[in-house]
Amino acid sequence: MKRTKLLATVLAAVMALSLLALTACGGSEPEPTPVGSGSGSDAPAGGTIVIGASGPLTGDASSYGISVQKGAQLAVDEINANGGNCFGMKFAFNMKDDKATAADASTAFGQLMDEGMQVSLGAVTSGSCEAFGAQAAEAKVFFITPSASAASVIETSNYAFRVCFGDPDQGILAAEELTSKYTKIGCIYDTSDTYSSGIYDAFDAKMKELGVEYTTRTFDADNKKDFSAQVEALKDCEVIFCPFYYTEASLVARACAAKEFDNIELFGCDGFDGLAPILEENVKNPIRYITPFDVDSTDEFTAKFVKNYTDKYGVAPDQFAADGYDAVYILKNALERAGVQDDSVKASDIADDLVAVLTDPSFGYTGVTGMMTWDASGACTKVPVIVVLN
Amino acid sequence: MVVAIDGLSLGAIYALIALGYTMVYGIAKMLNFAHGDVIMVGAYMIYTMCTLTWTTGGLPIWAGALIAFVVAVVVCTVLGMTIEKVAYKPLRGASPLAALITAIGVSYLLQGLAQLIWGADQKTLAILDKLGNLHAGSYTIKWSSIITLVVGAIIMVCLTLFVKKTRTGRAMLAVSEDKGAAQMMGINVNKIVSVTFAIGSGLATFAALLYLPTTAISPTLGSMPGIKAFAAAVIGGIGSIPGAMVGGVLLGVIEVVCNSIEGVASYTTAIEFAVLIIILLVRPIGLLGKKRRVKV
Amino acid sequence: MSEYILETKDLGISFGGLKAVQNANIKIKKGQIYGMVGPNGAGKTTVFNMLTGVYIPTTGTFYLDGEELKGKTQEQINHKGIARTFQNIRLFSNMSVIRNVMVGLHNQPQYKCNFLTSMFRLPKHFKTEKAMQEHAREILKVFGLDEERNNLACNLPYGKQRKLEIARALATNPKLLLLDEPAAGMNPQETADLVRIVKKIRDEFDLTVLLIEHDMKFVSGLCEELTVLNFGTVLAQGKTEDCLNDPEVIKAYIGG
Amino acid sequence: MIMGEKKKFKISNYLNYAIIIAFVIVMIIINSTVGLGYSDKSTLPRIAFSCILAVSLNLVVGFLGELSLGHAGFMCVGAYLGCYIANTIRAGGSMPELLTVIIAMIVGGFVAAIFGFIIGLPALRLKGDYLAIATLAFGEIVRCIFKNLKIFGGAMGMSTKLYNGNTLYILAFVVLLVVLFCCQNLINSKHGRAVIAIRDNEIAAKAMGINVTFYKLLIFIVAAFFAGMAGVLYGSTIGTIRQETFSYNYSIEILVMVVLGGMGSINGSMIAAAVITYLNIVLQQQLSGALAPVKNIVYALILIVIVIFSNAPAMKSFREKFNPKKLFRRKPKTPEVAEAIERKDEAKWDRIPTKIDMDEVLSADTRSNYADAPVPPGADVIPMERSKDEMYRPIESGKEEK
Repeated sequence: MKRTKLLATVLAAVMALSLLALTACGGSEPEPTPVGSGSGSDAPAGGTIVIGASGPLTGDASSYGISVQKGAQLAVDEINANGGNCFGMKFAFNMKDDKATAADASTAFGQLMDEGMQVSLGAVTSGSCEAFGAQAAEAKVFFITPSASAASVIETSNYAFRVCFGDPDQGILAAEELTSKYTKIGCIYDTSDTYSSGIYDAFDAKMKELGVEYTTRTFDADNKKDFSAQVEALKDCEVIFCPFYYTEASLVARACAAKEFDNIELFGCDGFDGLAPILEENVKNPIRYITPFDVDSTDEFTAKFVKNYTDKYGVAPDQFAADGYDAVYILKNALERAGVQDDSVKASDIADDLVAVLTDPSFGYTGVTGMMTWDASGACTKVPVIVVLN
Repeated sequence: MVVAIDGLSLGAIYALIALGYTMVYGIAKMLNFAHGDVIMVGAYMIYTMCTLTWTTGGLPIWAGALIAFVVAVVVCTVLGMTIEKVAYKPLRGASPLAALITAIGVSYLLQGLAQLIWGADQKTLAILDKLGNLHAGSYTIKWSSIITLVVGAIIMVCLTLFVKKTRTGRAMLAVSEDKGAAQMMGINVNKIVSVTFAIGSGLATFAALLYLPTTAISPTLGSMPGIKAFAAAVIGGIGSIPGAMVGGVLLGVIEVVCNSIEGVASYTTAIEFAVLIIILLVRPIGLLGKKRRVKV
Repeated sequence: MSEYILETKDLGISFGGLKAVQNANIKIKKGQIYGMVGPNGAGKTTVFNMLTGVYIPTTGTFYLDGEELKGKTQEQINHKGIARTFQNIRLFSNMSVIRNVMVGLHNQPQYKCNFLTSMFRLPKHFKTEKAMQEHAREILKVFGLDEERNNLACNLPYGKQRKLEIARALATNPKLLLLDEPAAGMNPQETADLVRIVKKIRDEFDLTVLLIEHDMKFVSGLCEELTVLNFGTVLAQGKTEDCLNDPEVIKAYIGG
Repeated sequence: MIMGEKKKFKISNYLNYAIIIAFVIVMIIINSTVGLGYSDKSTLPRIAFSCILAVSLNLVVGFLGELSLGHAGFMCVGAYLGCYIANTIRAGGSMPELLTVIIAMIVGGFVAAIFGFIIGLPALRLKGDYLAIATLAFGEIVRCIFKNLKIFGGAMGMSTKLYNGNTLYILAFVVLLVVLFCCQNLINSKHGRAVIAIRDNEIAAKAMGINVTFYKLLIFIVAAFFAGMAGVLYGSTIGTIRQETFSYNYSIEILVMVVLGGMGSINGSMIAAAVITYLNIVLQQQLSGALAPVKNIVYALILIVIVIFSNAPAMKSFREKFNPKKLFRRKPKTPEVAEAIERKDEAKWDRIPTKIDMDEVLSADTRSNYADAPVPPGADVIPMERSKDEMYRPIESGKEEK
């Protein structure tokens, strides 16, 4: 399985810009890479900041939540091992299980608040994060979600930010990318899933705007058994756009392999991350996907993350882990820049400061998922990489 | 044609699961909601043993798969009997709803344990789909579908013969008809119930094996097919073995056909369940269910 | 108004090809206590089931007070004035004795009360409930069950359960009361008591009674007329003594 | 109630209202002095709507005796429609939020009630597990349809406004009181008697002239109405409504509450609902992070142990030893009364109605079945009625002996 990176050059260029990411700690000290920067030498304050999060740790979607938990915990451990942030403040990471349900995310928010949450990673999945965000808006809590990508998540309040791509962005990007290369385009999406439908809606709108005809097939996660019917219907396409997660993607790939439709390209979004290890050998289709994170990246910072993560947990990180990891560092930098030195500060007192920091055009962060900046909507701007499998 | 084969093979899987439901219902008069989770455990066992024998043991694929399958059958059978002993047997004679609740408890328990043991990330395993395709004229048919169909049919024939021809099978029929009378006739009801759970769980392992080519393994693998199979068992008339087969195949074909029609695919679940309700309204006891009469 | 409270014309039913009852013609005068006897499986209970709408007769029909009731549902037939008890007692066993009778009173026109009235506890609800309780106690007193009124029905001894079933049927204010083996399982003293009660309620409530019974002493002590069924057909009909002395009847009962 | 018992029953009838009101007042006092924690503010409404769901499902399962696995479906309908109306009202004008939510609850309730009527129709023909799967199917169909309806946000679900956290729990408990009032009154009236009569013995109920069709539909409609209201409360508590919340798993969770609380016991349902909801929340709080997978296992074990303890025939003597009613009961005045009370308790413990099995098929069905029943082999030899007698007598007599 050979991997090539198309936009690596772009990424490299962006990396150079990361010098922009300045922190409040001794404003003169630029921070090219965040790890190890906070030596803690000029840290009089100390104390612990509590980062709260909610995500599915059990149930269907638990692999996503557990990855985020592991990634974020790794980041927190690293920071604490280095003596905390530049003010010497350490972090505690508290994550509640919400089984990817809105009700439990809502309760989780209350529990986290009671347990002293000061800043938050929001929730992992979109539906939960919407409920989480609704509560956060009431309580005025700043959060930056690693992976809840639905447009509605960051609309819940001014204090809602995210690390990952928004669903619509990926849909538009995919439409542009596919129409530039192919004429016979197919698409399969999950009508029951927020992520899938969110991307598809934007994709569909963009395709209509571009005036390109394409074929769509749908499925429903409740019977995600067999994609042979969908693949059969799209066998004449050059490419199938697959805006869903890697588990379903592996099943689509299997269906293609089973039908011996080996020349159809499968084009996916960041949900494809994690596909490589579970792909069967008999899948010969070319597969490409948009992702901010490439586990095989040669970039030094990313490689270090992958190594540390693998050492700690025994498995390679996926995009969710990377997003969780980045989110913690973003919080750390933002807190430093906002000059938060009091560990007893309430979430609502620092929320506005953190928003001001994140929306400041001069604030950016380069992590394992690329160079990111934020606007007032809470959406993250970063440059996608397109990874090629097979 | 392809759709028909796919539908029939999915139907065969549902039928196998439904058989487990229906037999347990017939004998123990309870809905074994944990049945779907036995399939999940079966799938995980096959996965673990396959990876173990293929990588660590270095056995050829077919040998490894065979060992894995045998181990999985044994584990599931024992598991099924243990569940019956621990969770259901103490409740015999109590309200059937109480047993329903413990069944749900067992289901949560198995899912929780599976996540602890195997982790939450989904796994895939190719055994049957390694066989590739059959090319018949312009059609490409998966061998796995054909095997599923054949195995499903063989098991159903065997099971029917078992129930009709063997002593144990006839004892099962007697127990399902009237537990008290069967006991008076010297049938060991506890043993029969145990055997029924064992057979149901063994069938679940077959279902797990046949289900693997088209699904990923996760702790919640069993819940949706479990419910669909329950629906299939009811369509066929719960307690009736041929009914479970008919119901399963019907549901499988509906699912695959609906999935292949654009615009309908996203309503597949609704259509399947609507068919169920309509069938029940026309025949309140399922297609092949037995009429029970009340003496007034 | 016809002279007969109940009149069946060629009443018959077959299950599949099996003729369970055929050509039953029974005429019961108002105020009579009428018996139906016959060996096991003769079709007596089946006749009851047809008369109460559990089964729909496949042939013939029947009239209550001149009105044809064939094809009506069980509820409708009850509203028209036929109430029954069951061979194997069917009480509402998780309810207290008095509430069992109050269920019988449910459809009496004077106790009409909309469910919203009950749900929001409007004054009418309390009035109705009180009136129903008093009525129910009156009926229970007739059967000597007033003392037991707060016990659960399932905790009553067998004989009292039988009586309660009659009381409950009586509460629906029937014109014709069908009793299916009311004395089954009772001791001689209870049976004698039952004879007295049946006569009493016939007089007090202006009833006609049709009963099934195997106890010939009970039948001869109570019934004025009889129908004897055997294998679904009427074997003999008429005055009790005549019927019981009919050689065909004796043959059917004793065999040979 | 019955005259002799009037006083006693009245007190216990109003006791639960009193406890709930006292509880809410305590919560209000705590909130205005020390202030309730964030999690309490979201836990309390959750407990309230769980109680509403359990009480309303108990009407169907406990009192009517029909197994329903589609209660979350009614809630789903109520939540979507009610909150949709609420959103429309909010967009349109400046109606007070409280009024908006109340209107939403009534609308949600009514729409759910219509669905209750629709699912009540098969309930007339189906019984036991057949009805259970039909209701389950109904719930899944509802979910599948909402998933595909774009005006309700499709797969992305619908957002609605959160109700003010400081007063939401008061509103929720007031709604619970209203629901409790309605359900308790309905059950303790002639209509409730009719419903219980149908549960205890449908054939006898029919013979007593009870309109079975009407009461079955009524109970389904009322239960659905309250579930729809609970749906709107859910929306106001959580702020986002997504179809996957209302899967059959949720219906089952409500059923667990009803069964553990004791079928046919409204107070039991409420206690079980509160305990289970709280237990889940506590487990979520205590077993966070890497411990989360243990949560399901702990919950499952608690469930199994409780059910076996409270239902297993072998545990009966053990149970009686710890029967709280016995431990705390004042000495009865006369031995006869004591015996009567004893009998009643026993009946309550043991006699969970067992109508939910397939032994009995609706007699409406019997009517048609008998007409076209095939001739059993050898039927011409054995008179039909006798063969039926022999078939059913053991069962019937067995039941009586219990």
